[in-house]
Amino acid sequence: MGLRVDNLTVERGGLAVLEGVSFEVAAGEALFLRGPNGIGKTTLLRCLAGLQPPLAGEVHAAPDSIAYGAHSDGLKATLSVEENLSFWAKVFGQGEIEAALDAFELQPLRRRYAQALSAGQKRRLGLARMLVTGRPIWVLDEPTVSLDVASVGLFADAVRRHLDQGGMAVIATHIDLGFEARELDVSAFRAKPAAVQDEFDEAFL
Amino acid sequence: MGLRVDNLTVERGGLAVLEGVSFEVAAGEALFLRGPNGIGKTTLLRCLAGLQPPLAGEVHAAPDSIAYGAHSDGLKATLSVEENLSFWAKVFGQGEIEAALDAFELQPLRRRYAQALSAGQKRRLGLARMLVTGRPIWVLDEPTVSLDVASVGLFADAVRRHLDQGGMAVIATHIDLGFEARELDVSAFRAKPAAVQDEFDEAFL
Amino acid sequence: MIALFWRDMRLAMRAGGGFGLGLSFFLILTVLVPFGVGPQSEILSVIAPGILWVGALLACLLSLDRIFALDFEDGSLDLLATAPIPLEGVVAMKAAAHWVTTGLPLVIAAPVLGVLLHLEGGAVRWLILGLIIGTPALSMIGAFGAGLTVGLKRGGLLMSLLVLPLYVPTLIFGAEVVKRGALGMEVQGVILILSAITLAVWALLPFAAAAALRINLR
Amino acid sequence: MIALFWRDMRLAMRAGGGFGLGLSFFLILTVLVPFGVGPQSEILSVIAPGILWVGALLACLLSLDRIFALDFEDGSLDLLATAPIPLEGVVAMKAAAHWVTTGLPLVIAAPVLGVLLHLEGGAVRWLILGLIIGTPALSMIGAFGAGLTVGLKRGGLLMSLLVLPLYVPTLIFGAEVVKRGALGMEVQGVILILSAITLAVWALLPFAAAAALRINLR
Amino acid sequence: MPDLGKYADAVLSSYAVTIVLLVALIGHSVWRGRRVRRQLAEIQARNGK
Amino acid sequence: MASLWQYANPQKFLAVSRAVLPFVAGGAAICLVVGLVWGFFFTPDDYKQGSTVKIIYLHVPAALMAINAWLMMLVASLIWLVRRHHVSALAAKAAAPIGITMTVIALVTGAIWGEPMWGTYWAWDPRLTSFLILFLFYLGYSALWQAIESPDAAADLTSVLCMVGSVFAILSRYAVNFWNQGLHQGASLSLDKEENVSDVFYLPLLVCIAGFILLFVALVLLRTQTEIRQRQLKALEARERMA
Ligand code: HEM
Ligand SMILES: Nc1ncnc2c1ncn2[C@@H]1O[C@H](COP(=O)(O)OP(=O)(O)OP(=O)(O)O)[C@@H](O)[C@H]1O
Ligand SMILES: Nc1ncnc2c1ncn2[C@@H]1O[C@H](COP(=O)(O)OP(=O)(O)OP(=O)(O)O)[C@@H](O)[C@H]1O
Ligand SMILES: [Mg+2]
Ligand SMILES: [Mg+2]
Repeated sequence: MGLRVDNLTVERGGLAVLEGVSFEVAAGEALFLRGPNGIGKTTLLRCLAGLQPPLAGEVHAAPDSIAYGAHSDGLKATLSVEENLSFWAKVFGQGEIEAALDAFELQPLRRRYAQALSAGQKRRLGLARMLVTGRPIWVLDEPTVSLDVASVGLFADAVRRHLDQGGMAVIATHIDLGFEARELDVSAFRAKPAAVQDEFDEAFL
Repeated sequence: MGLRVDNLTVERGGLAVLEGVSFEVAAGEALFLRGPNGIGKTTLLRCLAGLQPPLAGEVHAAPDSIAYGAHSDGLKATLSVEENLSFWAKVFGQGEIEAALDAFELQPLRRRYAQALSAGQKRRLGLARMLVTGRPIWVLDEPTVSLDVASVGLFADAVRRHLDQGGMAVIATHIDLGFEARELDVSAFRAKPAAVQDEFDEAFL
Repeated sequence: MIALFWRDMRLAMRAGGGFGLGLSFFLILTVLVPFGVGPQSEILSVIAPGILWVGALLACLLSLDRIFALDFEDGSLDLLATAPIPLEGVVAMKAAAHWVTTGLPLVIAAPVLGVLLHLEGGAVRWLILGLIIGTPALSMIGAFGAGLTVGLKRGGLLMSLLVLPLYVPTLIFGAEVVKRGALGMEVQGVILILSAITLAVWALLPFAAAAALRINLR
Repeated sequence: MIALFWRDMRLAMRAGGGFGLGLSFFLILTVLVPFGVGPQSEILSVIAPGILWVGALLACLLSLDRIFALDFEDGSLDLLATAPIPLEGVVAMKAAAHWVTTGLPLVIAAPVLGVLLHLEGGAVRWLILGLIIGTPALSMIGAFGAGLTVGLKRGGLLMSLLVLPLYVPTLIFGAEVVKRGALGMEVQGVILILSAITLAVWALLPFAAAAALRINLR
Repeated sequence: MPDLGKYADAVLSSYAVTIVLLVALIGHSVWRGRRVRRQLAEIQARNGK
Repeated sequence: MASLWQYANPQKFLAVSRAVLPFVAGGAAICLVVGLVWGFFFTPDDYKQGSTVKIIYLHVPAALMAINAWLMMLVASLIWLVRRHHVSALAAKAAAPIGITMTVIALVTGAIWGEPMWGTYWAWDPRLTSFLILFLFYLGYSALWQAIESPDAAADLTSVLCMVGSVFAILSRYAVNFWNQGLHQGASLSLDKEENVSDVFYLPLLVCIAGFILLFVALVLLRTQTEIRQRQLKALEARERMA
């Protein structure tokens, strides 16, 4: 089963930012979300991940099938790379972290505390987390921030392998990720300024 | 007067990461620092900014001439864009924030709280801060993270204007910034593993 | 879920000390009170149960405000909320880890602190019993308060404000146990009430706290 | 530098409350103590000065631990350290802003709280005077402790451990002022000592705190 | 054994506590010293020094 | 002319301290055994305090060393801050646990002594109270050492804390005196012969004090060696990781 978004309206700070967003992602497919700063990509992704309810419309996906990777990596500075990763593996009921460490070349850093990583190394660890979730749909917000070219390559490989295994990915990005996928420019869905936020306010307007 | 770095050795976590770094930046010039993740760009920039002492070598620059822009923007979530910016303007003894707001198209957001900005808008505010420091040497760590193409353009314009007025910039980046400048790949200066951290350990090793 | 408990424990330890810090905080508080109040042992022994209980409460406050805040700031909380464990479980585990690092040390240190405040020998037993039963409630109530204030920068003081009134029943019955114990009165009833409070708090507040967290994440 | 003071003040207000929070914290503490200790007014009036002073101290702790930590986490501290104001000035301004939001409200609320704890009428005057003179020292000592622990996650409890012993002299002399005032004894000497402590602390500790901050930023 | 009279408990327990604490301190110092020395020897051997 | 500072070189320090340590440790053992056996078995009971005087052979040396250990840490911290000799920072770190143990011994033996003498384990006597405060300072000092990753930053910060703490410790002592007058014994080792305890107790006490001092020195040497090696170990490990 894939991911289908029907006529979604999402709000931030009490204002609709995107409305009427519809798209579909089938197994083995990736979708890039494009659009200028502040258009509402992060908001849309948070809504897909279930962190905030949509104002209207629906997200169709199997329950517990979405893994979310945010702007911030959720790393604990005083835990080692290994500990950080295996914590998330346990939370998601997976045993194995070696494959994830290998995929992002974190083996040499595995005993390092997260606070002793460089920006790009932190990001790699944040991305390795996706591999230990064991979930089919990845929802990623600007995943390659701070990554050098080689690491972007590692990321592209990881996504490609995930797709080959029937996984899906929805990725918001401004820059080139080193692989091809369908693109969706969300500026097309920008909410009209008149859009009202809920029935309560509607009663006034 | 420009910026000259002589044979600098910088350490992180008690280990030399880069050694023998030398370069010079003249008025009106920019320098891009390149190098893979974890090579030591951030460490080098922090040392230039005076936040950590070098293990060896020297940084020659006029006192109080360097403005540092870090990975994180140092924004206060509960202050508005305007308040954040004019705080830094006052700290650096400048009165005027309009030019900076204009340069990064922040005028429409000026009364917004920083916590209600998108990632790219936050970043733009972080960069606008450089304009209100009034300092000639900008030391920037991956300034265009999260920025869309249009905003990268704004940034490039701002740097170009700064250089035209005799300013300088040292910028660590992995991606294209939309303008040309001399590049320095710091991987050439990677510290040899045998490099000792300080005289104390030297006594043993 | 157990993984979460151990992670929190490990984080508490890493920050340097873990149990040790909790212990030292109580020690310091018990030392400070006589400085303010004066050294007369008659007065000290009267106020000892109350002071020790207020100390337990404050130690909770000092440590709990960051329990969700740190996870919120570094983004872990978003990720936990999308993980396949119920948010209620997250709250319960975090409260449990908090109790082990804050409430438990107090229970252990209570006899020594009792001596410093000239608590009568017989009352120490009741102090310990009361603390074992009552402090888990403090941790859970604190977790609820922390959940309510998690999005706010500098939520610390506001949280104290919300949480302290909720602590009142536990405090009253907890101190009452010691007082009655010291006077040789019947304590069973009070202990039952105290246990009931703790059980009810652990049964219900995780849901409230999780709801608060969900709203704050939105 | 003044800009920094106002920024900190504004941040304190924005977080919801500012002065109000400080006030309510004391209010709640003063309410809790009788719950723990019991309602007898003779005992309360004896311990009142001590409790109010200990409350001042704890309010400092609850609020100060984040003063540098927040700025550290969001990167402002790096930027402040490279700004053209001396780090000593930054420390002093932050401590000043902290005093205004935490110490000052206590001074204002003291008369009311004194009544709640049955403090004798004559002693209130001395309580206020002592607090005005003494609490600035608490803010500055706290800033020093916060500077020492700024790099550490969950530095809160460790900070209490470092700071509370440093509070001892201020606490003792501060409570002594009230006690002597209540008994009609001579207080001038004690007040002089208290002022000397505060002045010395403000003259010297900014340097120590700035040094600690520089080391932690390294 | 001298006659300690009614204070035997006090005197003996002070001696006991002191000796236990001192032995613990000395034991810990020696144990940790040995351990670190051993680890150092290992790592130096590994690095061929 | 060799200066004293050459011992700040870790290798030099290791060599010298290794040579000296057995003698110091042996001296400590002899003094402690002689002093304690003498004191415990061969001194009479005090007419007032009964057999509890025997506690003095533990209590007083421990109390003295608790204070002196802090003084030593203060001096070592100053040396570190001024001349940045790593050995001295590490010596301060090494001394802290010893100081804590001594403080605990003084507190516990004092408390046990207090029960028969004053009828209570604890009283808020100024001497006792300032000792408790000293204990808190020790706790904070070691907690700070443990909480910080980078060794140099830890040395710097703990040194600053030690200096500020010392000033406040003295201030507290003064404040505490002001606050309450005590039950505790006056100084018995003063030069004024009138006040001193009688010779029967005095001589074994001196031997015990010597034993505690030597023990302290031996432990500081041993633990400083360990700290130096630990530091060396860390450096090598880090280098291995880099390679
Ligand atoms: C927990 C409680 C106690 C603590 C922390 C404590 C602490 C100290 C300290 C710091 C000294 C000072 C050493 C010096 O300045 O020369 C000392 C000495 C002494 N203490 Fe205690 N003490 C305690 C209880 C007692 C008790 C209960 C007694 C006996 C009744 C006692 C008897 C003495 C004597 C006889 C000395 C030697 C006085 C001298 O040589 O200066 N102490 N104690
Ligand atoms: N509390 C709020 N009140 C009003 N507007 C808000 C609030 N929070 C966010 N916004 C606005 O909502 C819009 C959507 O933000 P979002 O973070 O989703 O953008 P984005 O597409 O992810 O941008 P970026 O590429 O910069 O990350 C932005 O214009 C932002 O300014
Ligand atoms: N406490 C520490 N102990 C050991 N190594 C550390 C510590 N802190 C950082 N490092 C290492 O120092 C190196 C330099 O880090 P730095 O942040 O300067 O890299 P960078 O070039 O900025 O990388 P990026 O492009 O990822 O931002 C990294 O390899 C990092 O892992
Ligand atoms: Mg975004
Ligand atoms: Mg970097």
